[in-house]
Amino acid sequence: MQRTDIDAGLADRLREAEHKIRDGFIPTWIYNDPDVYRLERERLFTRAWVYLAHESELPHDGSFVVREIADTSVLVIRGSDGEIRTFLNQCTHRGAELCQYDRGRLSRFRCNYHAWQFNDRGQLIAVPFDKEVYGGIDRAALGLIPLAQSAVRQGFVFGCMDPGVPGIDEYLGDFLWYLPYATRRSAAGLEVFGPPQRWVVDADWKIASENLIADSYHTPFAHRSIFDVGLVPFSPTDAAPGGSKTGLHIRAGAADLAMIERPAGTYMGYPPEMVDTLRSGLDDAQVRLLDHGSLSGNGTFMNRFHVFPNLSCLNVGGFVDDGRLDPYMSLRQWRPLGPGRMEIISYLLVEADAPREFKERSRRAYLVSFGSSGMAEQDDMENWRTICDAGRSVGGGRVDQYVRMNSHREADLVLADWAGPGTAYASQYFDLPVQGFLLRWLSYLLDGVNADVDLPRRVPT
Amino acid sequence: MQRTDIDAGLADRLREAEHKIRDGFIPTWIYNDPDVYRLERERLFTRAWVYLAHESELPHDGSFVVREIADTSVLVIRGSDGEIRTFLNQCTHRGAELCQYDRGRLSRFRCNYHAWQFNDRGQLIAVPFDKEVYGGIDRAALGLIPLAQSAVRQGFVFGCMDPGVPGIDEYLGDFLWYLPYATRRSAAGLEVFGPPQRWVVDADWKIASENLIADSYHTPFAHRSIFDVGLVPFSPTDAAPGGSKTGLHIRAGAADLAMIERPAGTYMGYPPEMVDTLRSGLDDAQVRLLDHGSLSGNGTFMNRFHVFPNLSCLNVGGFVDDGRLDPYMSLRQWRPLGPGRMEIISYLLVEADAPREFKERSRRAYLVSFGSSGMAEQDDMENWRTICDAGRSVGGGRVDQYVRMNSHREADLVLADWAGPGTAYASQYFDLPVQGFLLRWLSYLLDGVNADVDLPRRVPT
Amino acid sequence: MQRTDIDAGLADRLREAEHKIRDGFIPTWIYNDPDVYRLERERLFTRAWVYLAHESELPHDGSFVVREIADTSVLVIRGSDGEIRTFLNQCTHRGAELCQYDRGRLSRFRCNYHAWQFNDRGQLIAVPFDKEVYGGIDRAALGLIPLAQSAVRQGFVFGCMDPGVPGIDEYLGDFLWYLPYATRRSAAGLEVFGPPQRWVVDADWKIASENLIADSYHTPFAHRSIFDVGLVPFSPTDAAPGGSKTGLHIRAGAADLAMIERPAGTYMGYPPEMVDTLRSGLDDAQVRLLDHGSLSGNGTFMNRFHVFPNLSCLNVGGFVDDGRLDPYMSLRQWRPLGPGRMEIISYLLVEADAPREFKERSRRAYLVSFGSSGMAEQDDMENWRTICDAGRSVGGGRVDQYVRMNSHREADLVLADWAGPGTAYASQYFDLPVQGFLLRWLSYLLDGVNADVDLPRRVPT
Amino acid sequence: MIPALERHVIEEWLLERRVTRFFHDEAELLTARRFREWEALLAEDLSYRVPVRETLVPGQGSEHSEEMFHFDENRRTMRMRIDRFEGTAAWAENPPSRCRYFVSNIRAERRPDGLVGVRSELLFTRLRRSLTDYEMLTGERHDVLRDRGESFELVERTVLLDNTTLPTRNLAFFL
Amino acid sequence: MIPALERHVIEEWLLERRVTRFFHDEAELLTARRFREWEALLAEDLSYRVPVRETLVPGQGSEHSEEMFHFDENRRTMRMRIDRFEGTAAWAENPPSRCRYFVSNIRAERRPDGLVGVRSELLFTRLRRSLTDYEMLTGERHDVLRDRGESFELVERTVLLDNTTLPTRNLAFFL
Amino acid sequence: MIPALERHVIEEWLLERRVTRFFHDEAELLTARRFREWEALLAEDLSYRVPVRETLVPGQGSEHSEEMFHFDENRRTMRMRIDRFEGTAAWAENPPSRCRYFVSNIRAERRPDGLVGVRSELLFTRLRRSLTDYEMLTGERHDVLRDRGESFELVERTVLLDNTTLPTRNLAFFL
Ligand code: FES
Ligand code: FES
Ligand code: FES
Ligand SMILES: [Fe+3]
Ligand SMILES: [Fe+3]
Ligand SMILES: [Fe+3]
Repeated sequence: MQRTDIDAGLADRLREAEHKIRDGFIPTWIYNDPDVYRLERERLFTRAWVYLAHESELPHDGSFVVREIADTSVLVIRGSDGEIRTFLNQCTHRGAELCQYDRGRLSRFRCNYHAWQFNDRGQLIAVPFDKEVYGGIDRAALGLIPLAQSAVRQGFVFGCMDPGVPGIDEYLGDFLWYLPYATRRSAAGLEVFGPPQRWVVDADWKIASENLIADSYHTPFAHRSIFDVGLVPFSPTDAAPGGSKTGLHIRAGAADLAMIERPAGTYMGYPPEMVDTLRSGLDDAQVRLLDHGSLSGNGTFMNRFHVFPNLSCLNVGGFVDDGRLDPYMSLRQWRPLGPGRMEIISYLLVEADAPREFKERSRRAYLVSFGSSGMAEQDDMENWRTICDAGRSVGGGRVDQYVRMNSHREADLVLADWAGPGTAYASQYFDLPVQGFLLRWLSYLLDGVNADVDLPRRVPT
Repeated sequence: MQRTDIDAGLADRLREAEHKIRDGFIPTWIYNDPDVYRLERERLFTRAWVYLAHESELPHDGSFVVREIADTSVLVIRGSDGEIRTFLNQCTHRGAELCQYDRGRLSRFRCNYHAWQFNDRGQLIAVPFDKEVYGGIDRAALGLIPLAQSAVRQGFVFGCMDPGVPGIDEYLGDFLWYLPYATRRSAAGLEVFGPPQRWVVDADWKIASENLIADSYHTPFAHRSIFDVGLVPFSPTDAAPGGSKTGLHIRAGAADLAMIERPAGTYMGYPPEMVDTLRSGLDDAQVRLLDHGSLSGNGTFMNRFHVFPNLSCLNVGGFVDDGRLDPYMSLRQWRPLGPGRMEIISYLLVEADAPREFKERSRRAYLVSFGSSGMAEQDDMENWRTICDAGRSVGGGRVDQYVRMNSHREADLVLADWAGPGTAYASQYFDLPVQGFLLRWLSYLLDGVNADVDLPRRVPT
Repeated sequence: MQRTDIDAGLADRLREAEHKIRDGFIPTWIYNDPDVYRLERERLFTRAWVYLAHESELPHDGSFVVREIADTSVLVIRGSDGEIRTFLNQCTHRGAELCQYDRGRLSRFRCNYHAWQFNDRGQLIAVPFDKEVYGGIDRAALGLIPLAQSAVRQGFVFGCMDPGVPGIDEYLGDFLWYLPYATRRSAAGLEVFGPPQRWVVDADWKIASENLIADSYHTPFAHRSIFDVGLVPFSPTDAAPGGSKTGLHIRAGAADLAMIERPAGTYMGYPPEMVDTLRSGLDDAQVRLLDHGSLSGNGTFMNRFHVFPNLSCLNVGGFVDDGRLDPYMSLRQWRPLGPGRMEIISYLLVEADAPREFKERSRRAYLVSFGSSGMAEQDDMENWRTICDAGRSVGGGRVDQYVRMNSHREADLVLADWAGPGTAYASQYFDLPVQGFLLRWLSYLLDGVNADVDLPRRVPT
Repeated sequence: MIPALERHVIEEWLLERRVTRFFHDEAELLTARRFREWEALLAEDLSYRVPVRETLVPGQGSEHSEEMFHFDENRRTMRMRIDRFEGTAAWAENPPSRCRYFVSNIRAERRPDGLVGVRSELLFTRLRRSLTDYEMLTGERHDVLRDRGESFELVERTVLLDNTTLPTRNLAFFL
Repeated sequence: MIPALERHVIEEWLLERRVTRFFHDEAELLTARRFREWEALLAEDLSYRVPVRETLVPGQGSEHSEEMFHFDENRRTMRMRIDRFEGTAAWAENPPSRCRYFVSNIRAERRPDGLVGVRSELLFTRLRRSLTDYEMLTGERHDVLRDRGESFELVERTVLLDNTTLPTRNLAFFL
Repeated sequence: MIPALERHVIEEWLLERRVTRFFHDEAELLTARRFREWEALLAEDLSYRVPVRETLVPGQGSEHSEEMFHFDENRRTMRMRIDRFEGTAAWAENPPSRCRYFVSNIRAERRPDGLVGVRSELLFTRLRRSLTDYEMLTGERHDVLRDRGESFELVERTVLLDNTTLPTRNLAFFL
């Protein structure tokens, strides 16, 4: 896809930002800048693979959801042939919006303006007065416009507007090896439980992503209130450096992921059957990691992951009722709406064949903790918002943030003999993943597609 | 007037758009783009002739209305000498707004800031402490600033901010020959009935203009509901290609107009006296067209016209009460407010000397059909809005709309022996006028003033 | 501080504006233009000295207020050592806002995100897990970021973000000689009475500043209603050219100030003791001016002043109750929020050791006259707003305002034998100070810092 | 013990209470787009008007036009509009907007002709699809009701808006 | 048959009903800019206050200032303000804004001193000219009324706003 | 003289009056963030729900989800939330927002099971700090109250919002 120009002044500002980020500083203006947003729209979200939907949302022929890649409306639909396709949600005649609903099931879509009709495979099937006014239109050329690429992996539907970038497997890369920890606890796989919550915040999608990528540091402080009220299954000590919750960080393909230690015989409240099902679907190396992968040799639990650019997943549990730990898994997308502004789309994922009661308990634990009303999420919103607010100001935008956590012993953190793919680190308390995220982000803005992102070199603080 | 610069990237985008439009495609981004809006403000609305008011709104000395050309406030006023003048609505001292009202009658305007006073001819007539602080100011130089040009034609008041462009007669050109069909049904001419309705829509003024210029195609589909409830005086067949409602399209001067066939002895519900009055005011060629101009040799009725850039008129009727067809005529201006945003200003025009009852019936038929609450207008708003919404998005903006309707037999449609001025076409189902409109629009944005707009060359689809 | 670029087209527009302003015309677009606002943020408010607070607002150790320089949040705080400091209100870790309150008293500030803590002197005093994750952070380097410069003069706290510009004394210059007329009526100096009123107006900060700098002309007309209701202590004749209220204008350092004539034995309703206190704190030249400085040899009263860029002060009185004249002094800051938009922050200043009843009477007189609900202020808002509204429009922005009041006898107005510093003029009815203000403003936008601003040369009208 | 309440106090109160209930029920029908049920509340001799508002010179007439309206409906045109909404081709409201009617400051009084005059304040909000910006209208309703014993019917409604240019993309609803 | 209503229930209800009516009538006067009639509702010993609000550290005092106000009026300054509005030179409101007062959650109670304390919620909207963006204020009114039998007079009004910085270009109206 | 009022008219009226008062008092507690006192109004068997809304194809089910909610609380989770607000680490609301509840169109009726069903309209506004843009939500409350004689307790609340995507940065308040 064509790209708009970038003027010299802006390129200089971004290059300067790159140097700073490599050195352990982030200029605050990048979180709220109209030029940055423009480039993100035009160079990043048009060329990266972006999460669109989960296949469980599309159970039947004609099942569809309408989702957005940045500001572009996309129709995701299962055709009568059972295949899931993705299209621009726009009539090919004069460009009117084709589908006005968030979700539903339709076998044909009739444009409200001149009544052209398209079927659930995107084919143009009716053009009024075709013979009389078009002399027989070229219907094949005027079907709905598919995204350049789309793919389903372990239930997740991704799309990409650029035909020239590598495919989804190359994009996700080593992360595909880890994803089963989230998706294979049930034979039927995961399902989205109900519609996503959605809300709008004056904060940038990058700051939210960074938080989910590698901000173990904020948990015991920003979220102290949920420890106080007895919601979380950790002690502040667990969440401190060296604690069981902060053991492993892995960089794998387009993703970062965090593993926590789990005491033998526990699995964040998931029932033993699920762990058995999971184990039976893994290969030997994956099982080893599951059962003995922690630094101390205990088992592990994949607590969260983030897929570049804007998809995060959180898998944890809460004590809501009667002393039982109820696990929940929330997928969330940080959709940019403008400079320093995003829509959060937060899904609950549950094991599809779990009993209804399990799902409802999971829902309650999730709602109390995360999502629009979640007690932890509430506090994050305010922190992210004020950072982005400062980023817009002439003085605050020039402030360099400090991201040199553990950069003085970065090399020591790498686990040399890590059995899985990607690179594993012996702590979640370090800023390197945030730097890596931003360098990858810059590689899109400064032109290269998925260019090799060198890890930053640092000097000790 | 001076023009701001246009950078190379933008010029390239517009040139590319021009090529596409000539070829039968419209890139959707032109309907919602900040750069386009900027150029429209600075290069188009400053140099085109723009409709401002109807002289019936200014019955007396000192009668005034305040209207806008794009975002510029204009005072239209009848002076004590009976002449209608147009001024920037701005005090020449420190630039405060002079008149805060939409409409009224005042013989002098006193600025609220320092009490300079101007009369109804725009002359500066009082400056407090003039001698003491200005030593006798040059009042002649500091009268209200008139628009560079203004003119009244058949009751319509137009203004133009550019002194260097050709006058109104050259601008409207051949259209002046057709305008009497709308204005001469009554000896007293037309009058505006009551104030205009005004409302704001997130849609571009161009898409609305195109709809009124040449979108017969949408009528039977987008507006099916008003056929269903028995409001319109056509059958779907009349509105189909080749139907009586879709006979003739004429391009004449700065305007496009559509003629429909009328059965002998009918005139869209207007009483026979009005047709007689009309006929008596026309020359022979005009009468021939009125009585036998349709493709089948029947009479014609001018159903709508559009004057570049943003004035549309619709003349039709509705069955509202007791089986009688009540005609109405609505003038509407699509005023740009920003990228993808406009104010619609919709007037009802009636024959000035018609009985009150005729006017009130006309009003009811109009209100039910068009205007802010009109059943047809409601649907257009949504279609236009979604097109412009897509135009703003990074994916949707790149979609090329398809405007090749009947371009495969464009030459055949031209009526070679048309008796009137301009060019007549044997159908209203074709996209050529939309292409012509956009090429004229581009000629302003790309610099030339009223440059000869070549009709697009096409290849068959 | 670094400055963003300014393109050639914009520089040309500003240079053209400069020529016009020197010649006695102001192009209206400067009051509502996105490029101008951008330069004001980046080149002016980062380099000028800007008012922040009054020391009476910071009575104790740890007393703080949060204020803004343009859009940058600044924490003004009295440290435990008694010193007043100014800092960016932003955590040095990831840039979250540090203090969320307008005012209060705190000895330490704990960031909500990761709990770094700073004391009331801006020092970083706590970093959780410092040893574990930073290996002992460089706390000295990561304290709160102070403004490059800040200073307190006669109770007023100013700050400046640019380390390279001259200090406050050079900036305020000759104005410091006049400031005591406002600040020394009481041994204890001035105090701010209660919090400021704040409100948001769609008007530019420059037009408001110009009004307070030198618009005696609008008083009898825009504010006629407050004469009508008997509020003001002047007659329209006093306010006319040559009247006692309009005697002297002085340009001194970064300020303009206006002196009015006071009949012997009166001082705008301030009690005689205060005048005595004032007199005892002045040097001989200052006393002479106080007692005999008016053109007629009567005493003077400093009625208003404006400090570049956006601080105005108004000192006057009103008849509110029982025929007594109650004086009040209002300091107001015009804080830019965006093109053609500002926040007004209006303070009441009173003599700190005056009796409570004096302060409350002063408050009532102030509230009825100025501030958010003030009867005079109400009218100014509308005038300023409409000027800025016109400035944004394509036609209205091109209108040149007329600022040649008394430019035909400018030389005559200068008081050659003026005893005080700065330049004194024998009238307040002239536009030269407005021209001077705008030329100084342009000198920042066009690069020079506090460049010598030549007074404009004019030709007679 | 009950203090002496005068008859007219009780009657006024009862009337106002019934009218208030009528308005709240009406608002529910409009919000729920139960237009056929709403139609049943309209009198045969209905006059339903929303005049266009202009900003005029004080003293030069009412800002609410007596010539031009946003709505000027009788029973028959109301039926047409409702037929349209109940039909399958009212694209403008598919999917429907979410309209909400905050009716307050209700004051009713029985007129000499037996009809009931009501004045109330209306705050109207509308949201469409996933938009976060409300379309909002404010104004006052001047209504005339006919007392049908069990309920009322709406004989006359004039809505005087504060808005000159409407911030609503269309008026595909009733006020 | 009428259930046994206690005297105080009836009295409370009657009071609240009268107060509600008073507030609705008052809102009408303010909306219609009938300031002289509104002035007639003000007691001679009126105190009318709208304190400035700040965002303060919890526990460090009330956010509503007791030192500075947007309005701090007595009967005499109110008259000055109304004189101005009724005069010919109040340019700020020429043409007048359209102000609307949505008064809800009204709760009245007779105080031991015979005066009536009322607490209500206020949603205030204002539109000017052809603007489409509302100026909006929200807050609560704490009023004290003196019962004059036929009607009330306003002795004390304190409006506690939610707004710290006001989104209104001026306060050329009353709350 | 008192006209004959039927018993059920009086009872309905008394009920509605008490319910209205309850709602206004409740709104005051929420606005003032007196959460502990508010908690005392909640029944042990409380169900408090705010379903997620979607834009769906007409005829394909309710837009208000029965699967996913913004709130789906019982008495115990409510207590957790209130504990948090009353604790010292609820940064999201420090300083607190200014929330305001305009409850209108209140209609109550006693159900056969003795509980009281109430339907009302809610306009919710929220301002934070020095912002001038309101966060606003609209919708309807469907409540079930248990009559405790002196007062009520809230057994069930379902808030049906007009909003699909929420314009509020978080839901650090109750509706
Ligand atoms: S825009 Fe869809 S059919 Fe014309
Ligand atoms: S701006 Fe009009 S008289 Fe000064
Ligand atoms: S941002 Fe302040 S402690 Fe991290
Ligand atoms: Fe968090
Ligand atoms: Fe149409
Ligand atoms: Fe003034």
